[in-house]
Amino acid sequence: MSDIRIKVVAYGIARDIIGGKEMALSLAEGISASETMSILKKQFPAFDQLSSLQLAINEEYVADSHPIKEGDELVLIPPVSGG
Amino acid sequence: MSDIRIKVVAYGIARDIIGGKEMALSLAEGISASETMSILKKQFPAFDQLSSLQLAINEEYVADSHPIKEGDELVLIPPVSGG
Amino acid sequence: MIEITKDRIDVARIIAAVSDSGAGGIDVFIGTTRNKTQGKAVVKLDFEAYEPMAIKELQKIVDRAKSQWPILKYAISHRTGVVEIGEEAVVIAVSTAHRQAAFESCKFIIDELKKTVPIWKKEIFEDGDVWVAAHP
Amino acid sequence: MIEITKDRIDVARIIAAVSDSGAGGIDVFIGTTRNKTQGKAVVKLDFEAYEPMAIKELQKIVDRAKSQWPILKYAISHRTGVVEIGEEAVVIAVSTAHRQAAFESCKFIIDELKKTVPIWKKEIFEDGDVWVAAHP
Repeated sequence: MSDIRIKVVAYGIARDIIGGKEMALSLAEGISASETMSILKKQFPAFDQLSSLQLAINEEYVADSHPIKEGDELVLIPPVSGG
Repeated sequence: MSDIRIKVVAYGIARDIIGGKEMALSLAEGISASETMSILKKQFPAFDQLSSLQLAINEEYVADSHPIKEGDELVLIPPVSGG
Repeated sequence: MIEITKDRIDVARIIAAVSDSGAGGIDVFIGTTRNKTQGKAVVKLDFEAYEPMAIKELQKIVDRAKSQWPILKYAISHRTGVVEIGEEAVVIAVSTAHRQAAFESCKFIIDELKKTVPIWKKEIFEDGDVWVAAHP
Repeated sequence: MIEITKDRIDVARIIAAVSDSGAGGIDVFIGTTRNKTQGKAVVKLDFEAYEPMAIKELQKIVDRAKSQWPILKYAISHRTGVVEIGEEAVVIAVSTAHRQAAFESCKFIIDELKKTVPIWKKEIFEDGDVWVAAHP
């Protein structure tokens, strides 16, 4: 199975946790959003301590089952606190 | 029984009904607010068509039984519509 | 702060009056003059107040609000005289530590104002005028 | 009108944006920076937004509000970057023909904003800082 390469973009505390605004990630083809999240949580255990962590692609929240594709820009959305 | 003299002050539509801002009124001593109201309604039947008509003395709403005294300034409060 | 004024209300001034370093939320209600009522075109409004009593009644409403919500600061300005379409007839601002209390107390104040405060609104049409809510 | 801005929010401009000759009521919510949180002194706040998505999510909230209440005009401005104590972090204004809808829709917008819009607030204390609501 070939690999896909995506970009992970982080905001708020997620940026502090990955130690930067962006990182590149190599994933197995056909992987879902939630599976990708598991990989990120293994690499950065601090994510497990957050109240929530959602993923967005193309400026929209994505469901757990959403398939990740080559070139996707995956945005990590830690608990929001605007207002 | 001696008479008392009071001043009646009118706002809003009540002013239109009595045809002026103020009028003098002679009343029997010991008369109540509601009895005074009845006299005013007899003199100005248009008051009976209002949704409500309250009385105030010394910048406070008064109860029906409130005794009217010599020199009182009785303010006619038609339905309020501020805001 | 409670005032009745013949001048146009400066909303920024009313908001500044409730500014507080402990405030997390400010709710501001602005009652403006609508261009129609029940489908009929309104040219302008004319407000009349029994001023000293109106101030007293507004203070009573504020006191009741303060007993129900932790209000930091409040400001109420009601205009009298002619108010043109789109202009402010009343501005109410409340600051609180948390927003829910700001919304609820501001709404309470305008709701009660309309019930008890001796202020009267006359709607002026092209062909006459009417004292609002006077008749059933 | 929906905007995310690094500049101080001019509340009068936001209110002017919802002015409407058919409006009977305007409700304005101003979220301000409190000087303390859970008893601890806050020096300032620092807001970060994922801007294009924040605008999209705000638009979705407005669309939901419009399906529930007859909104004439709305304006939402959220600030990013450092916000000093007492300054506005967010201003929301809604104009409607009748006041009840203005209160309810304005409250709905700020309540939903806090749930779904990708904006993050960092509270800065004398001895450190914390991302608000990040941890349980």
